[in-house]
Amino acid sequence: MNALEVSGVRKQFGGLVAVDDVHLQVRKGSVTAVIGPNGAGKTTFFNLITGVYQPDQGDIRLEGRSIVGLRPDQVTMLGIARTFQNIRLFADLPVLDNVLIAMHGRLSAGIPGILLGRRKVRHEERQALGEAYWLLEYMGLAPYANEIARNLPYGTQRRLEMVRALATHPKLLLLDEPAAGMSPRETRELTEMIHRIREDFDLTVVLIEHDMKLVMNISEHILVLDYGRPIAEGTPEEIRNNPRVIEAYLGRAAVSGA
Amino acid sequence: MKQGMTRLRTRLRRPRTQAVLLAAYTVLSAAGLAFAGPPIVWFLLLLASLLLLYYTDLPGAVKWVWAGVVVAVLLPVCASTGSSFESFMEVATQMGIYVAMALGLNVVVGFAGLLDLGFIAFFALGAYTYAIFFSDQANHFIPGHHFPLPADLFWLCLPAGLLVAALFGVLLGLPVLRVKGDYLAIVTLGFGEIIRIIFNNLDKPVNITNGAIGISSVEAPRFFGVSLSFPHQFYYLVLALLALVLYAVRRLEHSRIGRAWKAVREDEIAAQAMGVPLTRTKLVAFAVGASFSGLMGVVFAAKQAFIDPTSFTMLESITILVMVILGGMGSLPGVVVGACLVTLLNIQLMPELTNWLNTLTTAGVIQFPSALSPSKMQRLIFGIILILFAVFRPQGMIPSKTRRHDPAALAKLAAEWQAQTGGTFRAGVRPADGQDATARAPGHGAVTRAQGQDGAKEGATL
Amino acid sequence: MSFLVLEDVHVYYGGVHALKGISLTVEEGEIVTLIGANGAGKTTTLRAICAQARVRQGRITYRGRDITHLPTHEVVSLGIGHVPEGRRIFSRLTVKENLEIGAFSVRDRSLVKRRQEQVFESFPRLKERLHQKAGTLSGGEQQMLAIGRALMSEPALLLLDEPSMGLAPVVVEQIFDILKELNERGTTLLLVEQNAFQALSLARRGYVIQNGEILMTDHAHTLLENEDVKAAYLA
Amino acid sequence: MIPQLLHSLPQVLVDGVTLGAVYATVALGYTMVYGILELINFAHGEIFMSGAFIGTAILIGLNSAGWLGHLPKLLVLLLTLAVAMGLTGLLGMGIERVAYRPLRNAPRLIPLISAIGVSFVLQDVVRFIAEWRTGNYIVTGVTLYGAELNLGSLTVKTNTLIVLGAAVLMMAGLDLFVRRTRWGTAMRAVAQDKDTAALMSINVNRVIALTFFMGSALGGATGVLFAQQYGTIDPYIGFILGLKAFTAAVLGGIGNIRGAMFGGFVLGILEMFASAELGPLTGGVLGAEYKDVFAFLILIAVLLFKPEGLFGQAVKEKV
Amino acid sequence: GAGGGGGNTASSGGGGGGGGNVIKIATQSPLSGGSATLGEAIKLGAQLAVEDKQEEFKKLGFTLQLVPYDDQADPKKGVANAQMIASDQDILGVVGHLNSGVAIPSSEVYEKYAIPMVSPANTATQVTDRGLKTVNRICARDDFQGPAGAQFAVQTLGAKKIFVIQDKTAYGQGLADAFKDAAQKLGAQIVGYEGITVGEKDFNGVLNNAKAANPDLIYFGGLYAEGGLIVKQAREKGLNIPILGGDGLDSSTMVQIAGADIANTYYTSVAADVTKTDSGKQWADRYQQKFGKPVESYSAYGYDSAQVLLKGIENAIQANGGKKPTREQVRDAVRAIQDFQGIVTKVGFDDKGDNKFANVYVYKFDGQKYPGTQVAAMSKQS
Ligand SMILES: Nc1ncnc2c1ncn2[C@@H]1O[C@H](COP(=O)(O)OP(=O)(O)OP(=O)(O)O)[C@@H](O)[C@H]1O
Ligand SMILES: Nc1ncnc2c1ncn2[C@@H]1O[C@H](COP(=O)(O)OP(=O)(O)OP(=O)(O)O)[C@@H](O)[C@H]1O
Ligand SMILES: [Mg+2]
Ligand SMILES: [Mg+2]
Repeated sequence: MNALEVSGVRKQFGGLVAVDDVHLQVRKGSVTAVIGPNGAGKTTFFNLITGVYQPDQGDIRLEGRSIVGLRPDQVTMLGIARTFQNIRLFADLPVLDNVLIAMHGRLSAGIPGILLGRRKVRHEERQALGEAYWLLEYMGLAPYANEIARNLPYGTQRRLEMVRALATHPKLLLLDEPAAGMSPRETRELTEMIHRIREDFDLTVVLIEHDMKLVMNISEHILVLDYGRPIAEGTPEEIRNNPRVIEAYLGRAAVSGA
Repeated sequence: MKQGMTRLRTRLRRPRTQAVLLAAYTVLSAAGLAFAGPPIVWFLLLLASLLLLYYTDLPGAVKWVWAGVVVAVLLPVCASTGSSFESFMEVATQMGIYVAMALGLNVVVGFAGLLDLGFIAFFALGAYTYAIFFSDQANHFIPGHHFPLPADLFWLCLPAGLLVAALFGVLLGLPVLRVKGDYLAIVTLGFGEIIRIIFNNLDKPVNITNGAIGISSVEAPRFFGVSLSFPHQFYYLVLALLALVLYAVRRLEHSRIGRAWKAVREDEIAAQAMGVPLTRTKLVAFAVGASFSGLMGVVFAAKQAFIDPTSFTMLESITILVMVILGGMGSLPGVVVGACLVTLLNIQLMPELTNWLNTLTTAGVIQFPSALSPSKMQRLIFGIILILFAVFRPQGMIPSKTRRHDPAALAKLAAEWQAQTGGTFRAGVRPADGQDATARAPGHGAVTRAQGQDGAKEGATL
Repeated sequence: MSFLVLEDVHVYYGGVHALKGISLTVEEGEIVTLIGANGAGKTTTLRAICAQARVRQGRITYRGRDITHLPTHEVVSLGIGHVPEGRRIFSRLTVKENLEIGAFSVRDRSLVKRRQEQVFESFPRLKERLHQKAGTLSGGEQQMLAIGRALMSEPALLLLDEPSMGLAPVVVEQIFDILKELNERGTTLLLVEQNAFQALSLARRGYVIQNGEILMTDHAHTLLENEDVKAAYLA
Repeated sequence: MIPQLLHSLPQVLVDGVTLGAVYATVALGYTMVYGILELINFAHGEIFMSGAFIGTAILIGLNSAGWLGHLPKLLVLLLTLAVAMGLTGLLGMGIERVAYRPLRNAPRLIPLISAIGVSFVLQDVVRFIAEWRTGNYIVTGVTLYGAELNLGSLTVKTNTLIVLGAAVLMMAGLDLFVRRTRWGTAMRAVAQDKDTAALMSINVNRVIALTFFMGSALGGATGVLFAQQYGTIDPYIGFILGLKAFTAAVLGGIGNIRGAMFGGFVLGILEMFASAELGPLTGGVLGAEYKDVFAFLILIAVLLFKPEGLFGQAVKEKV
Repeated sequence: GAGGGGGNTASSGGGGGGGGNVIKIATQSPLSGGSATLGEAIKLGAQLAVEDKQEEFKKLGFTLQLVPYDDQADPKKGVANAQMIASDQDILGVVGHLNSGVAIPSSEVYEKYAIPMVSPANTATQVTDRGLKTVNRICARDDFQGPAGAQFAVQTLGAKKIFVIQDKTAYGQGLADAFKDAAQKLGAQIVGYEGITVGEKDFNGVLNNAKAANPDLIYFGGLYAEGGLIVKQAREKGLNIPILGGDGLDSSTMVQIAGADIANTYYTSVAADVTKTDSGKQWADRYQQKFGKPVESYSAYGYDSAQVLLKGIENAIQANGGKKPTREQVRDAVRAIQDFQGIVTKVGFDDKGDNKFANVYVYKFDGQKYPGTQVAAMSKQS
């Protein structure tokens, strides 16, 4: 079964069609990349999937269920988590709280329970703390648990975004330029990490990236957008050699370099 | 010399030493309040002991009990020897009322980041709830002569005021939360004014609030047969309610809901993406904040025995906001101190100061032209104090601190969690897998170590 | 006399000692690159030059003039352009207004027009988006705008903080071409890049910065060959 | 009822537009400062009030010196306006320097506190001065253009025309300035990102000072016109009026200059309409006392459908 | 002991103990904020009274002092101040307040500590209707002043269609309501009843409404700051009908604000024209000289209230054999006063604390001068 099926979505901003008739089938457990020139509509595509924007046309299905019309928090609860192109952490809160917040929807404590300090609530809270810290350990962020998020180095902040996304227990993880601002070495580590979390947590991953090394290494399937429209789709090999993609996006050097 | 200083400093850092010193200070100021004059100075010194208490390194529980003893026993008992007893109790009662309201507003502004300039409306709702039904006012629109309700029902009216305010918090929130940031400020300001104007005019077509004339002869509440009429009685009532409010805010702050408020404050879009429902979270903040205010409104009406709309002007909303910001947004001790300080300034220190200047003037020590008579300078002085505070203490008096978790305890919880779930949230993944994965983790000893322990523990559980 | 000199520059963020005595020189007409891991202090170095981070100790001279304690706008008007990290375009202004602001110190309207045309030559995409609010541009378009905006003042020294971040490979290539061209026309460049390979290929000299200190400095091609550098930054 | 309503409508409109012009020009000051510092400058109402007092003081001074009769009225008015604008402009700059600039990197709401402090201080200082000079803080000034024109059933004070004319001129001038000049664009850039604006060789402090100067001068000028229109002023006029003007700014879309103007006029007319017609329309159940409720309800309704105000652009944050 | 009445703060006895031979009286009125002029006038009036009486008290062996409190027209401040007053055992009475909304809750405190209050300005009926032993006032109640105004409007001025405006405060509304009811009883038609907002300056809206209703008299319940502007703006609209108000308009500032438009404006007041008697004129001059500002009606009320209070204290001292009396004694002595001749009004309290002699005089502004000329007088008995 496909984890995600996007059929014919379109989004227009005023006169500008940012996403135009895009179809995509994402196989469960796969890593799919969406690439394309700047302004091609990749981020907008993610925003459509996560409910930040509503599509003007088309349908989006998560494991067969249509998620069009849902609010972002509802989409998240159904199992889609994301990171942002421009990091959006809760910058003034500690790292641990950043992760705990992502568990909000899975916890159930209500005001009466909290005020009365019910056993169930206390237990739930301990569990949440445990899981949050475990996730931080998992990503090597445990030493930062009490740090204020804004004081972390850039690359670390990106990793924290991933932890936060994982904490929502997603089925589908959307990563928007996870390697931006990372050194080649960090990018390599990131590649490994994506592989690992996909296996450990049984995830399906869709990512946007301009770092071709990362994209070609990691993805099984690539969708290329230009001016909102899909111009190519296929395996890394096919995409790398697609003249349209080379012209619009990769450039000569990338071909020779990669 | 220098060494002596450092030794002193390390000694001062020891909780035991701190406790002894603080106890000495507290006893001294309490004794001063009881036996020496002028009482106001000692009263302030005794209150200051609570501030010192906050800065000691004593364990949390000890601090709470200590503070409880000071405010519930020491302060009233020592003040009761002087003639100003009830006056202090009145001031302290009003302080308590404002502290509770400031704590409520802090939930809305400090935690959830929603600027509310009409907060006093909820206070008004609570106050009118009591005043209307515990005077003969309700007879004007409810047939039969059922009112005033028996004063023993006062304690029932407390939750009623709380609920009414919370309900209005939600009703207001529903439409209003569509707007953001400073637009919200003006909309809530408008709401506050609307409520006040309506209360000011609801004497026709049906006389519900008695309009601008206000509702007088409000029954004094009765509590287990004791009629409350003196400030010290209200002081204990307010103290008890305040303890409840503080408890509730503390609990909520570090819960799922408190975290959601802060998430919304920091970044709405990210909060939503993390599964936090925006509207519901904000509504809860509004309702919780409003409910404290409504609760205190009931007490206020009972204490004043008279209510009219002039007590609920926008200036009041702003005053409460000043308390929150001045104290330190989002910081409970800060808000408490801010509310106490502003109330003290307003109703105790400023009048005392101007009275003192006045005495000097009448005694001919200093001369003011009549236009500059000191009794008219309250606002000016208050204004200057606000500016100075803002400029020199921009984070608030006690800025909010983030709660630090002990990493060791966290690691233990994490281990427990792993033991229970197998270290992943997908069913069917082998624990060994998780362990393997972490061994490859980019960083680290800590992780591998924790993991190792988990493995052992897991073996045990299995 | 060197063009730009930093001597023992220290910068603190609150309690964090971010720069622990950075010294570096840039000669007129050079391309110099700063490389280093995340959080090493590259951005802070550039910010210190433009007086956006307070220098607590040390000295910065530009064309022989001490600029350590000048306010930002005066530093910049001496002919230093800065493409800040994270683009920082004015999102509520249109693309056109962003470019005009870039030429704030230029009073001659026709000159502004001409420079605008030059920018469009480098980045035709910007011309297409001329009247769009900059905040709604895509990430890459915003980066182009940030560079274009800095070029509007025709700076003698251009500080670039990760100009290739988030850009499509074609555009990255383009940008490096443009940087080269700029340099050939006489602009001195101080370039911070994660993409160390490309940066070192372009630059004449490079500095490796780590934990707020200069770890090593050498000719770019030497650094490219250096095993440590290769291992740490070139992957 | 309807004919009666129609009959009085023109007069209501004229009065509403006059009040609206005052709101609009004061709203401009809020909007400018808000636009640039994202700060609700609560002291702006008091700057308006100071302008009213300065203008009145000048006129009273000229009058008691016996010059008023000898100079052309228009000259006197322009002179008074110029002096009052200069002084309130400087006052605004001074306030910015003392109470806001030190707080530029402080948490967002802190300047609100110093703003409230400043407005208390200004209220009392003006009151002290007024009381000390005249023995009464409610001051009635000299009206230059007190004549009335009767146009059919309409009565219009000559001064009303002056208020309207001056308001429109000031607003148009400001709009042009902000849209068409380098400094205007600089203001908008500074409003968004001060650090980056500085990188564009913009002197941020100077731009902010200029903004305060202009906003405050406009407020001061409006104060003078207000004193002319209504004759009597006191140190507390700034508070209520400031609040209304701020509401108007929000109605139009805060930070947006044309929005502030439009919002001001709309609010003035709405209020005047409500206080004149609400009673008759509801058969006396609701009356003029509900005019603010009416105005705020409309504000809330507008914001519900257009949360960024009538003219504000929906700057949807790009994710 | 002093202050023991009803309170539980048993403390030093009267006479020689405690504060020794200092006697203080307090004023409570707004000294800052929008209605500070009025509050100030009360304070200054009381101050003058205290100074006048100082010698006399010295002879009795007491130092007399005035303690002014600023209630900021805020009930909470009023109550807190009242507690402070209660805790100062030397304070034997209060002159105040300006606002009924502050007087009512504050007097609940006075009652507990038996501190007599003499109000110069609170006209609301509930102030005394609650039957508190400590609460007295020398001014007229709304339900006397309002009807008196109505009688004058309908019977003397012959008004048939009346438009009522009030300022939506306890004072303005109380007065306007009382006027309205009485006028209707007298056969006049109320063609409009509107409220305005205190502190605003533009009342054109309400006046447009008034103009459309075509009345032959406007009644305004409120204070001069708004009243003056209403008169002025009404005239600008061509509404040249008589405008009538209550003692809130009884101020020189009213004339300043309205200027030449003041003609055909009337107000009712419980104060007789001070300047009509020689002693009154003298007093007014003294006041003017001392404080550098003209006498306001509230200054005279303030003066008279303080005088009444001091008279009560004197009586109590005598009854106590020359020793410092307790608050209860003063309270009862004040209430017992039956025919005190003040500077503007004669004072004698009935069992509720209302002034039996509170006459109502009607004044007309003749030209731009204050006070207006008295055109009618009505006594309570009528
Ligand atoms: N809210 C919006 N309003 C108007 N236009 C928008 C909005 N969001 C995106 N756009 C436009 O839609 C187009 C696609 O933007 P998008 O951010 O999806 O690009 P992208 O493919 O993610 O580019 P990049 O790789 O540079 O991040 C851009 O031209 C952008 O200007
Ligand atoms: N505003 C700030 N407050 C506190 N610490 C900061 C702040 N900005 C930067 N730092 C710290 O200063 C150090 C240097 O940061 P800087 O941004 O200069 O690094 P960088 O080399 O540019 O890294 P990157 O490659 O991630 O952009 C880092 O440790 C960072 O955490
Ligand atoms: Mg993107
Ligand atoms: Mg950087």
